[in-house]
Order: sequence, then C-alpha cells, then structure tokens
Amino acid sequence: MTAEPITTATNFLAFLGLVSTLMIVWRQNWAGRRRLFVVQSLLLAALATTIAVYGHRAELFLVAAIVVLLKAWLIPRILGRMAAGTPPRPVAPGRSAGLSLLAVGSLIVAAYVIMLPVTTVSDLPTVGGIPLTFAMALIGLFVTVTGRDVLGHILGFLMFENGIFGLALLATYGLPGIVEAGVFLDLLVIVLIMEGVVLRIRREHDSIAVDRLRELRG
Amino acid sequence: MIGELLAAVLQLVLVGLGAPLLIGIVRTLKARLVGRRGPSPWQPYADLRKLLGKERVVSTTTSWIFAVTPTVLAATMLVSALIVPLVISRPALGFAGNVIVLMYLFLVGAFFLALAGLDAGSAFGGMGSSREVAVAALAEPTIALAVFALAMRAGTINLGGVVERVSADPWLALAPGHLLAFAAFFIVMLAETGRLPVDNPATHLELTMIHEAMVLEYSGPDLAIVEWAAAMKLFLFMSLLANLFFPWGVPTDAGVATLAVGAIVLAAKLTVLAGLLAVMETAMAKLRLFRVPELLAGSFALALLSVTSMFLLR
Amino acid sequence: MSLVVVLATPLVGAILLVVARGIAARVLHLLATVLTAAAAGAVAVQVSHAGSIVALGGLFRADGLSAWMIGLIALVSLLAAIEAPYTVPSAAVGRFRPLFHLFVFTMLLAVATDDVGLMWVAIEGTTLASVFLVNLERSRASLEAAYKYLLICSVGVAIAFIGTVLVYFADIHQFGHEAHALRWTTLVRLAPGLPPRVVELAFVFLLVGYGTKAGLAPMHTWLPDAHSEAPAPVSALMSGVLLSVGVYALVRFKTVVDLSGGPEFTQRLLLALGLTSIATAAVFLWAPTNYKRMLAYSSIEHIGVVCLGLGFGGLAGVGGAVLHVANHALAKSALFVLSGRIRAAYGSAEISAVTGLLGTMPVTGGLFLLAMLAIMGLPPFGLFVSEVLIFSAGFQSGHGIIAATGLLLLVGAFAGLLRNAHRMLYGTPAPAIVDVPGLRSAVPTGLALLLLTLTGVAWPPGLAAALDHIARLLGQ
Amino acid sequence: MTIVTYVLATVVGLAAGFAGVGGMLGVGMSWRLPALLPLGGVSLVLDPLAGVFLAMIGFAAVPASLYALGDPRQARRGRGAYLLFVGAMAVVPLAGNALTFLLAWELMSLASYMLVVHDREAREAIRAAWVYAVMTHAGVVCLIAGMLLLGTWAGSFEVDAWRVAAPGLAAGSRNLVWTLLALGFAVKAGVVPLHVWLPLAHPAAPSHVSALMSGVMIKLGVYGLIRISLDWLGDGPLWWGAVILLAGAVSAMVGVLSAIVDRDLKRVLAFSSIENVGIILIGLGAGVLYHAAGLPALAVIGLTAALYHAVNHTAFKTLLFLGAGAVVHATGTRDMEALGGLIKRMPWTTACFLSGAVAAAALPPLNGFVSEWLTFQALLQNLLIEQPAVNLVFALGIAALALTGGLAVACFVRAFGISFLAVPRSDASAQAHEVPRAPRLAMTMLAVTCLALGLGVTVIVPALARVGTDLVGVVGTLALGDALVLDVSGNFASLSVPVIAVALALAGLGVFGGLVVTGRGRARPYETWSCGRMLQTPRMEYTATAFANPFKRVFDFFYRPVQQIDIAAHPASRLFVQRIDYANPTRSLFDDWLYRPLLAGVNRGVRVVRVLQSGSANLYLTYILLALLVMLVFA
Repeated sequence: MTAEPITTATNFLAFLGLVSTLMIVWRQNWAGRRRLFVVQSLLLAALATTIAVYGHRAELFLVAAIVVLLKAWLIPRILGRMAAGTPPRPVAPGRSAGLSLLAVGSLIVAAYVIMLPVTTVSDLPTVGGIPLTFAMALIGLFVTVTGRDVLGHILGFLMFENGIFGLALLATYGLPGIVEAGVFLDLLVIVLIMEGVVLRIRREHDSIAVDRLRELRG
Repeated sequence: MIGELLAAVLQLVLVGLGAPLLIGIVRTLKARLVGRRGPSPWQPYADLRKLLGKERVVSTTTSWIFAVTPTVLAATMLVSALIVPLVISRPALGFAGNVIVLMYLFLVGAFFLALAGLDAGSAFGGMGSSREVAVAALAEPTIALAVFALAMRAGTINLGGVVERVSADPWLALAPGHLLAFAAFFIVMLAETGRLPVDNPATHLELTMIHEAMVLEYSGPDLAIVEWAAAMKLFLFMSLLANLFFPWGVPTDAGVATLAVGAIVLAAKLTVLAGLLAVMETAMAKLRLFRVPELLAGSFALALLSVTSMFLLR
Repeated sequence: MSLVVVLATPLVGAILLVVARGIAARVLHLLATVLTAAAAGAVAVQVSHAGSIVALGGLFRADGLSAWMIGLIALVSLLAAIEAPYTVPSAAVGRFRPLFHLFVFTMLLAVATDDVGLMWVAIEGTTLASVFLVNLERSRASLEAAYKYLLICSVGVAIAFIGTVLVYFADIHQFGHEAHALRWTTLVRLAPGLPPRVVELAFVFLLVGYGTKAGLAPMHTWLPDAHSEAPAPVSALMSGVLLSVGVYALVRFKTVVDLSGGPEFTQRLLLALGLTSIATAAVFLWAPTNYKRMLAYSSIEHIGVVCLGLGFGGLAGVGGAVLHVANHALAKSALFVLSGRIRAAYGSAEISAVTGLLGTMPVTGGLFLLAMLAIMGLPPFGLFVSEVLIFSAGFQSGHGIIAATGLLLLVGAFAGLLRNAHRMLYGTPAPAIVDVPGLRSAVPTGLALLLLTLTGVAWPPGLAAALDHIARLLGQ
Repeated sequence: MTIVTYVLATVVGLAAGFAGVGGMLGVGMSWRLPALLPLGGVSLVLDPLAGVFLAMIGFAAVPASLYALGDPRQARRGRGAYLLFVGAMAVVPLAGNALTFLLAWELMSLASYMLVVHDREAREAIRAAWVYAVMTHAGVVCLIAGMLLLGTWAGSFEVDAWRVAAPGLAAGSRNLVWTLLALGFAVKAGVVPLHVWLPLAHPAAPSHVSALMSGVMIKLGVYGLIRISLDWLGDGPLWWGAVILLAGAVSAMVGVLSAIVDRDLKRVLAFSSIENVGIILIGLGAGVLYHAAGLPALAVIGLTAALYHAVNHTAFKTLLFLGAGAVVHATGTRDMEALGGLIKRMPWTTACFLSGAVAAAALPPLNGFVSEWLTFQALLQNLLIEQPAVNLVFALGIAALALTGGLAVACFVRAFGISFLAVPRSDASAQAHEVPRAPRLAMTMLAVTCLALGLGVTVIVPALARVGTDLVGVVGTLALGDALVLDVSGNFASLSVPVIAVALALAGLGVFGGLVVTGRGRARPYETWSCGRMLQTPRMEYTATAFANPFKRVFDFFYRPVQQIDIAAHPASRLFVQRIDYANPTRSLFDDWLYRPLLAGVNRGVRVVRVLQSGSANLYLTYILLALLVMLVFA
C-alpha cells in the first residue's frame, strides 16, 4: 500500500529536524548553533503546515505562522542580544564531540524504547515521527545538562521545547487553542526573563560561565 | 498462753544475758588454742559493767542520730530475739516475720551504725561505715539464695515452719543442698558479725578494723550498749545457724520442762559452734579488704550450688 | 460568579499596583488580599453546599479539593501580605507588590481551572512570576538562586508538558477529537477507557515534572536555594502553598491514572519518592548552617509525608494528606514569617549567629518555639494528628514496612530540627538585639498557630466530613 | 498568677487522687467524644488499674504543687507547662483509644521537655533536654507504630476492641506489637539501656517537677507494660515475662551501681529511680510469667508487689526529690562534696529526707521494705512452674533483687550521711537555712504517707490484689490473713509490720529508759577523736568519692574508673608539692559503646551525603534526568 503523502512528508521533516539537532550538538561555537536553531524552528513550522494541509486542521496554519515569527525570528534575535557581550570562547581543546555524539546516539535508542507504548497503540499516519521528535527533546535536555555556560542552558532548553512541540504536533495534531497560546506566551516570557537574568549575571560575575554560580551549597 | 509468755521471757533473758558469755567463751577458747591462759569467759560482763559506770563523752560535731543509734541497735536485736526460734519452734513474734525480715532488721542496725560512724566527721568513722556497708551489700545475695534453698525444701520461709519441717524429716538435714546452704550461711555470718577473715574484732589498728572504726567515737554507756548489741547479733546469728540447719531438740510446745530442755540443747549447740568459730579464727589470718568480695562470691557460689542441687535432687 | 472574582481580584490588583505609588499602593495591596480572601471564603461556602461550582463555560471549576486549595492560598497570602511591610526593604517594595499579586493570581488560576493544559500554563506562570521575587534583594546569592530556580523548574514543568501531551494523545486516540478533551472532568469520565500503558507512561513524566515543582527529592535541589534567598513573605508563600499546588496537580492526574490502570502503579512511585524525600530532608536537617535552608528542607520532608499519604490511599490516607498540606502550609508560613523577623533583627541567617532568642526577643522567640514544635509534629498542633492519620492508612493498606521506615526517618528529622532550634532559642542572649515592637505584628502568626491547635486537638464539626468528601472525590 | 496555677494543680491532683481511689474500689466510668478527633475521637475509661495510677499521680501532685508554692518566684517560669504536665499525666491511664493515648502521652512528654529546659543558660540542661526529647520521641514513634498495627489487625482503635480481638491474632503479629509497644514504654520507664536520658533530664528540671517526673511519670511506662502484657494483648508466651524480669534485674543493678558513685545529689536520686523501676519490673515480670504459666494466684501476688512498690516509690522518691530541692534551694549546689552538716541547720528537712532514705533503702517499718518483701515472696514461689529455665530466671531475679537491696542501703547511707551529717564542707552549706513552711509541710505529708503505707499493709495489699484479680481474671479468695498479719499463699510466709514496729518502739523505750533511770544520761561535749591531732577541719571528713571507693574496686568491670591525679609542685623544685587534685571518675558503659559511636556514625554519614547539594546547576539537572530514566525503566 502506498504510504500516504502525510506519512512520508512528516517522517522526512522529523528526520531533518533530528539531523539539525545532531548538527547543533556537533557544532560547538555559539553563532553556528544559533543559526541551526533557526533551521530547526523552520523545519517544525514546515511540519505544522504539512499536517495542516493533509490533516485538514486549519488552525495549524496560524500555529505555523506563530512558530516562524516567534522561534525563527524573535527568539534568535533575543539570543543574539544576550550573547553580544561575551568574548568569543575558543573551542576547548581536547573536548571532542565524539563523546557527546555517542551519548546522543544512546538517547535516540532510549527515545524509541520509551515511546514504544505510544507507537504500538497508535494508528495515526504520523506515528513514525513521534520517536524522532521525542529524541530531539531528549537531546535538547542533554545539551542543557552539559551546557558550560548560561547560553548553553538556554539553547538546550529551547531545543527541548522544540522537540516537545514537534511531539505534540505529530501525536495530537495540535493542542486546543488556549493551551497552544499559553505555551507560546510562557516560552516568550521565559526567554525575556532569561535575558534579564543573564544581563545581571554578566554584571555580577562579568562572565556567564556556570562554575561561577556554585556558591550556594549544603 | 503462760507457756508462750514464759518462752518469750526466756528467749529475751537467754539472748540478753547469754550473748556476752558466748563472746567470752570464744575468746577463752581462742586463747587456749594459742597456748595462752586468756581471760575467764565472764570477762565481757566485767567490761560492760565498767563501761556503764564511765562518763559519756560526745563529740560536738555529732547530731541526734549518733545519740539514738545505740538504742536502735539494741532494740532491733531484742526484737530479733523474739523472732528467732531459740527455745521454741514458734517464738512470740514468730508470726510477724521470717528470715528476710530478720535480715532487714539487721540491715536497719547496720544502716544507723554506718550513719553514726559518718556523723562524727572523722576519717575512721567514714572508712568503717563505707566498708561495713560494702560488705553487708555483698552478703545480701547469698542470704537470699540460702533462704531460697530452704524455702524450696521446706515449702515455707516462716522460721518455725522450717524448723518443724526439717526436724520431722532427718534425711532433709543431710541433703547436699542443705549442707551447702549451711556453709554459705556460715561465711555470711563471719562477714555480718565482723569475725576474723573479714574483720578482726580484737584489734584497734585503724587500717584493718571495720566494725570497731564505726564505734570509735562511742564512750561510756553508749559503747556498752553497742558492744552488747554486737554480742547479741553474734548470738542470734549462731543460734539461727544452729536451729535452722540442725533443728533437733527444738521443742514445739511451751511447757516448763520442754523449755528447760530446749535451753540446754541450745547451749550445747552454741558451745560446739563457738568451738568451731574459735578454731576457724585461729587458723585463718584477716583477708585484705578487696579480697573479701572473692570470699563472699565464693559463698554466693555455694548458695547457688545448693539451689541447683535442690533442683536436681528434687 | 465568586470563582471569577477570586481570580480577577489579584490580577486586577497586580495591574493597578504597577502604577500605584505611596499610600494608595499600600492600601490597594492590603485591599486586594483581603478581597481575595473574602471571595475564597464565598467559593468555599458555595462548594460546601453545591458540591462544585463552574464558571466561564466550564473552563474554571472548583470542586472540594480546589476550594480547599483556594482557601489555603488566600489564607497564606493574607498572612504574607500583612507581614510584607515589615521585612521587605522599602526600595524593593515597589517591585514586590505587583509581582506578589501576580504570583497569587497564577496559583489561584492553577487550582481553579478544570482544563489540564491551562493548569500547566498557570503552573509555569507561577515560576515566572516568582523568579524576580526570589531575586528581590539583588544580592549575588539570590541571583544564583533565582537563575537555578528558573532553569530547573522550567525544565521540570516542560517534562510535565510531555506528560500532558501524552494524556491528550491517549484521550484523542480512544475517543477522537472530543470538545473539551483536556478537561479534568472529561478525563475522569473517560479514564476507564484510556489505554493504561500510555497513561502510565504519561504519569511518569507528570510525576517528574510536577514533582520538581512540589519539591520531591531528587528534583528538590532548587528549593533550599530559592526559599533561603527569597524575602520572608515570598518564601512563606512558596514553601506553604506553591509546593502544595505541585502536589495538587499530581493528585489530579493520579485520579485519572488510577481509574484507567489501577492504583498499584502510582502507589509504588509515590511511596518511593515520598520516602526518598523524607530521607534526603532528614539527612540535610541534621547540621544545616542557615535556618532558612533548614525550614526549606523541612518543607521537603513534609511534602514527602504528604506523598506517602497519597501513596497509602484510602479515606484516612488521602484525607490525612490533604489535612497535612493545610497544616504544613500554616505552620511553615508562620515559621518563615518569624524567620524573616529574626533575620531582620540579627542581620544574618546563620544559625550560629542567633543565640538566646527566647531571651532577647520573647514574643518572636516564643512563637518561633511553638511553630517549631508544630513543624516537628508534636501535639497540640495539627501535624501530629495528620501524621498519625497518614501512618494509620499506611498500616491499614498493608505497607507496614514503608510506614515504619517513614516513622524512623521522621525521628531523624525531629532530632535535627530540635538540635538547631536549641542552638537558636537557648544559650546566653545577645545583648544588642531588639524585638519588632508591639504585639500587633504577632497577631497573624498567632492566628495561624491557633488554627493549627484547632486541627490538632479539637476538630471543627465539618472537617472530618469535608476530608472524606475530598478523598471520595479523588476516587478512594 | 503563679499561686493560682499551683493551687489549681493541687485541686486537679486531689480530684485525680480521689477519682483514682474510686476507680480502684471498682467504680467504673467511661466518657466518649467521638466527634472531636479522627480515629474514634476522645474516649476516657476508668478501671481499677487506671485508678491505681491515677491515685498515684493525684496524690503526688499535691505535695509537689505545695512545694512550688513555697518559692513562687523560682517556680514562675514554666507554671503553664507544669499544669499541662499534671493534666496530661492524669489523662494517660484513662485513655480509651489509640489517638487519645498518643495525644496525652506526647503532650506529657512535651510539657516535661519544656520544664527540663527550664534554665535556659545552662549548656548541659539544653543538651539534656535534647537527649530527652529525641529518645522520648523515638519511644513515641514505636508506640504509634505498635498501636496502629494493633488497631489495623484488631479492626478498631478502641482498647476494648483490642481485648476482644487479641486472642484471635496470630502469635507472630502479637509478639511484634508487644515488642514495639514494650520498647516505647521501656524508654519512658527508663529501662536500661534506654535510660541514658533519665539522669540527664531529672536533675535539670526544677525540684518539684523532677519529683513528679521521677515519682510518677516513669510509672506510666510501667503502666503501659502492665497493660500490654496482661490486658490488651491477652495472655502471651512465657518469654514476655522473662524479658521484663531480666530487664528489671539489669535496670535495678545498673541503676543502683550508678547511683552509688555519682556526686550530684539529684543524679543519685534519678539513678535510684531507675533501680526502683527495675524492682517494679522484677515483680511485674514474675507476675506475667506466672500468668503465662497458668498460676493466677501467684500472678496476682507478683502484680500486687509491682503495684505496691510503684505506689511506695512514688511516695518516697517524691519526698527525696523535694528534700533534695530544699537542699539545693538552701545551699545553691547539688554537689555532695560541697554539702555536709545540714542536720544542724535544716533539722526538719533532714528528718524528712532521712525517712525518705530509710524507705528507699527498704528498711522496716517503712513502706519500701514491705513491697520489696512482697516482691521476694512472689519470686521465691517459682517452684510451681516446672521449666528449669524459668526457675533459673527467677533465681537470677532473686540474686539481683537481694544485691540491689544491699547496694541501695549503701547508696542511701552515702547520700544521707555525706550530705547531711558531720561538718559542712563549704561555706554555702555552712550558711544554709531551713526552707519556708510550705515545702516543709509537703515533705512532712509525704513522710507520714510513707509510714502509713508501711504500716497499712493489711489494708493496701487486698485493695491492690483486687486490681490484680480484675486484670488476671477471677481466682479463688486470696488467703491474705486478718487485719494484723499478711499471709502469702497460705502459710508460705507471713508478715506483720505493725507488730514489729510496736515491738521495736517498746524495746527502744526499754533500753533508753534503762539508761536514763540509771542516771547515765549526762554527756560531756568534746572534740572528735582524731589520733591526737589538734586541728579538726572538714577536709578530714570522708567524701562522697571516698565512700564509693570500695564499690569502684569491686565492680571495676562495670565502672572502668579513670585515675586522674595532677600535682601542682612549687616552682622552685618538683619535690615540694603545693596542691594535688585527685579525681576518680567512672565511665558509662552505654555512652561509650552504644550512643557515642551511633552519633559519630550519623555525623560521618551526613558529611558524606551533603556533597549531593554541591551547587552546580548541571548536576541538579542530571538528577532530574536520572530520576526520569530510572522511573521509566522500573515503573
């Protein structure tokens, strides 16, 4: 039976999303990561439009538009403003990307195993992409955990958010309107607050490295 | 009823007057054993009469306890005299108490004597009290177990009951448990009445005396009463030993003739025991104070043996 | 109608307070909290009669549990609002008031809404509203605490979002695109039909997510930093009710999961997390350096006890847990308010700096001693009775070993708490310390302790019935 | 305000006392308030056993409150806690269900904690309060666990339901419940090795409170043990009684041995409380053993001995603590090495303390002797039980009781002799003055009670025996002899304290009369003989440490004494000694091997675990990730 167009399209887009996430993990310098984040957001917007077209869900067009506006343009601009002050960090020698790629690989396998209950029970055409987007989320979490500075944390968190957004799209063809709006609002507010906090950290510690933030113990 | 009264009076007279004589006999026997002529057995009466005549000198630091103690000592001994079956198996106050009451009455005496020792405020009084109370404490468990052995055998711890039960069945007296209990009780008697291995009654050397140290401050009539009470204590302990473990000849009914026979039998037993005591005392030297607990532990082991033997041979 | 008023008052108050200045701000601040409290009272009365009230077409709904939480949030925010002028530095009070009311609004929204998705947004909102409250004093330490608080809670709540999405997926997969699929009432109605495996997977995400907000170990790491660096009224609010809102969300989802796949799954998880929380708290309570961190760890311990109560289940277990949430909120908010005053007087939050508290500050010291006794679970205060209730459920539900271990760990926590209370309360009093003047300032904490004695020794007539109703509501 | 509180306490005491006596005489009463609290609400039930303990609490609270009235300024702080303390203690024996019992029990502990931490500056009082609170709380947690388990298995938290359901329980579960509850009650009763809080807490509290704590509060631990062994859990196996008896024997010996060597007067009395609880438990253990072996008559005797000694101990220990309080009030110190010669300055207190000491040393004709004698009778009749192991336990009990009796005499000779007799060792005790009239009245009341309890044997033993039969089940008429003589088990043993007392009095009068009549009453005052030395100073007296020296040598395996001598030589040459300080402190077995290592272990463990909160955000996030993965895998 020929796969429906929606399955092939969503699987392909989800795959591209995962590749972009791997690229982010592989690229260490900040500017490259920010650009890849924009690519990832655009891919998600494309995913939303395909589901809107084939899944006959009109409101997803609006969602895709918001994704482009917010995640592809506004948030990267704020990230750029945040990173303006920091001196370009040389890539730490000896810190090969190989180790993290290995970890990311195992996370992808874990994502497949975790999502087994969902994939076995669901008969949605877009079921193939669910583990991929969940892997994107887990990798986002991994980037947050291994972030050496505040920007690493924020970027990891945003990737994690993207992964979840993708999962939501594939699994449920979009959440109810008010919840979707709430999520986007919260995301924007988090980034704005994070910008305020980062500014204050830079003023306080004149560096945004994480090991400056270890005074509260016990 | 008259017989009961007569028996009570006889017991009081026997204990009151007989005690110094017993001390005298022991002293003369000890002297004879070491080849000395020694004083006559009536010498203690002379000492008491001399002391009664002397003037009472009382230390300024003492309080009313020091003054009351001789009376308390004598009173406890006299009451005990009416409990211990001397000339009759059921004496006047027999119903009111038993071996445990007797032991605690002796403890009352020891308690007040120790306090009197401390009251004078001198080093010797304190030392005597401390050691006397230590020895008394360590002797307690042996007494309790010996009494337990008797109670198992006789089914009662009323003194009269034990005497009647043991005299009725002679084989009881020869049972190993019974003899072990006797040995344990004998060692306890030495400790309680301050005889040789534990405390030397004849010396005034500060470091060795326990009983004498407490009464160092007494003088005149007080000293007389204290000595008298100590003599009575020895008399009572020995007669308790004699009548509990070898109760033959202790009459059960209170006729004039039977009482006389009882008195004579008691006198005979006491002389034998006095002889045994004299021999023991001349044979042994005084133990160092911190070896006395080992002696008492030995007597405790004997008492435990007697209890377990009672079990096994029941 | 009163439900909308309860939600609207703090929101409107927050907006007005952004612009208000001077005496108007102070009046508006108090007025807003008092009005919220009144509205909460009205909601409680209506719910006790009608069982549950609905507003805005079912988006907002208050049943027994919500009414209980709304009442609690209103009460604690009243206590905190009255205390605010004393401990919040005057420079920061301009920024404090609007954020405070926004924080209260988000919490009320979380417990008042029926829509699970909106509840998620509201709980995320509570984090965002309170970040700058934690960093009010702009010290280096409070900045670090605020940053970690924001980061860890956002990650945690995002994990909870995965859970919410999975629940929504399970609902749609089974019953197609329902009108209000994410409403709790529909979820409970459809729960038996939901695929158990998916719902249980969702519950794991929800437990980790909302467990972070509730301060359950091992997701508790943000709590001691945030609560010790925040000003007293904020940490009173956070420790008292914010953690309980996290537990509220867990309870809502537990009911759904229990109906779909049976209670064993959630029981095992809740008991495990409950015990770990009490154990971690007991260890860190043994020798803390800072008394506000000590109070934060004691919150983790009590939330662990609540978790045990939920895990044991049964009328006594869940009822006890709900009562314990209220008791703990009252006692802990009173303690944080008092610790704020002690910090203002002694100038330092270190335990070693505070000696002879009963001598120098008799009123605050006395109340602090009573509140500490309450938090240690001693009668005549309510925590003793609710703990006995919870552990009686533990033994009745056959989890004897876990209940016994819990009790043992509580003794460890008791020993730690008492040791530090002794170092602060007794000893030679420091001379140059003066107590906050006047008894009026002691009225709010005194009131809270009085309420605690009520639940401890003499239960008001309706309390037992209310707890049973709530327990039955949650499927026991 | 203080006066009102203590008068109120006296009234509560009297009410409790008479209600208790009423309860003992069979007046049953029960009063329930189900709505007030969950798990069955509040329910109070008065039965004979509760009556005995209620009477004890009531009649001890009266003199204690009276004593406090004597010095209102010092008793001002903690008056509220005192009232709560007396009230909560009165509720404990009446409690009819689990929650009421636990609530009253914990309130009692809380009130006594507040009173122990009375003196806020004293460092060791604070540490004592902490040790006391933590151990009591651990005990309460055992009680909570035990009672909730019992409530679950019996189906209800009411005590009556327990009695009905107990026989039906499986043996294993009943033993588990018994062990838990026994541990909880043992902590409160101060049974060794859970006794370490008692010598710390009692001396720290004000005297009238430590009198109540020692006299009455630890008895509630005994009350609990009686309830679980004979009443709530039905008739249990033999080993229950054996455990109680052996624990009692060990506690008695450790208590009295520790009391003999201690320098602090109130600590001596606290240790003596441990000893007396040991004696009570020996009696109770015997009773429970007989009950389990199916000999109800002997079980009643054992229980009666335990109850009687509990009543007696309440009387003389309260008296002793009030006496010690008077001494501390007068001299300001508790150290016996600084006391002495108080008999001349405080005659009234000395007389009362002496009567307390004689009673505590169990000497006739006072009450201590009678109950110890009765305990002996209970122990001596163990031949009727056939098992040799049980007989061995009884033999150990007899030996322990006897040794304890002897050592108690030594302990109280030392406590009374060193503190009150001879020459004052410090100027504080030299200027001591008699206490006001109220404390003296309180102490006299108690002294008279001790004598009355001693002489009234034939009235009290039947009353307590009725309590015993009510618990153990109906048994034939106990042949307890007539009004004058107390017979135990037919003619096994008989005792008549009034007769002995009268005989002693008569003999004493006789001897004294003889002396006076023969005109030898006159006495010449002179200095104490000291081998011819002219100067007689208090430093020549025997001290408390010296008095205890023989015991330290004999029992050195228990005390493990440490020799501390430091010699201050003259700066010019080592040979000329200016001052020698000699101390011979003993070490506590339990502190060194049980509690200190426990605390050190906890501290080490905590230091290791604190690393978890190391401050790095990445580590915290890893915890969350790990928690997620672990739960996904295992759930």
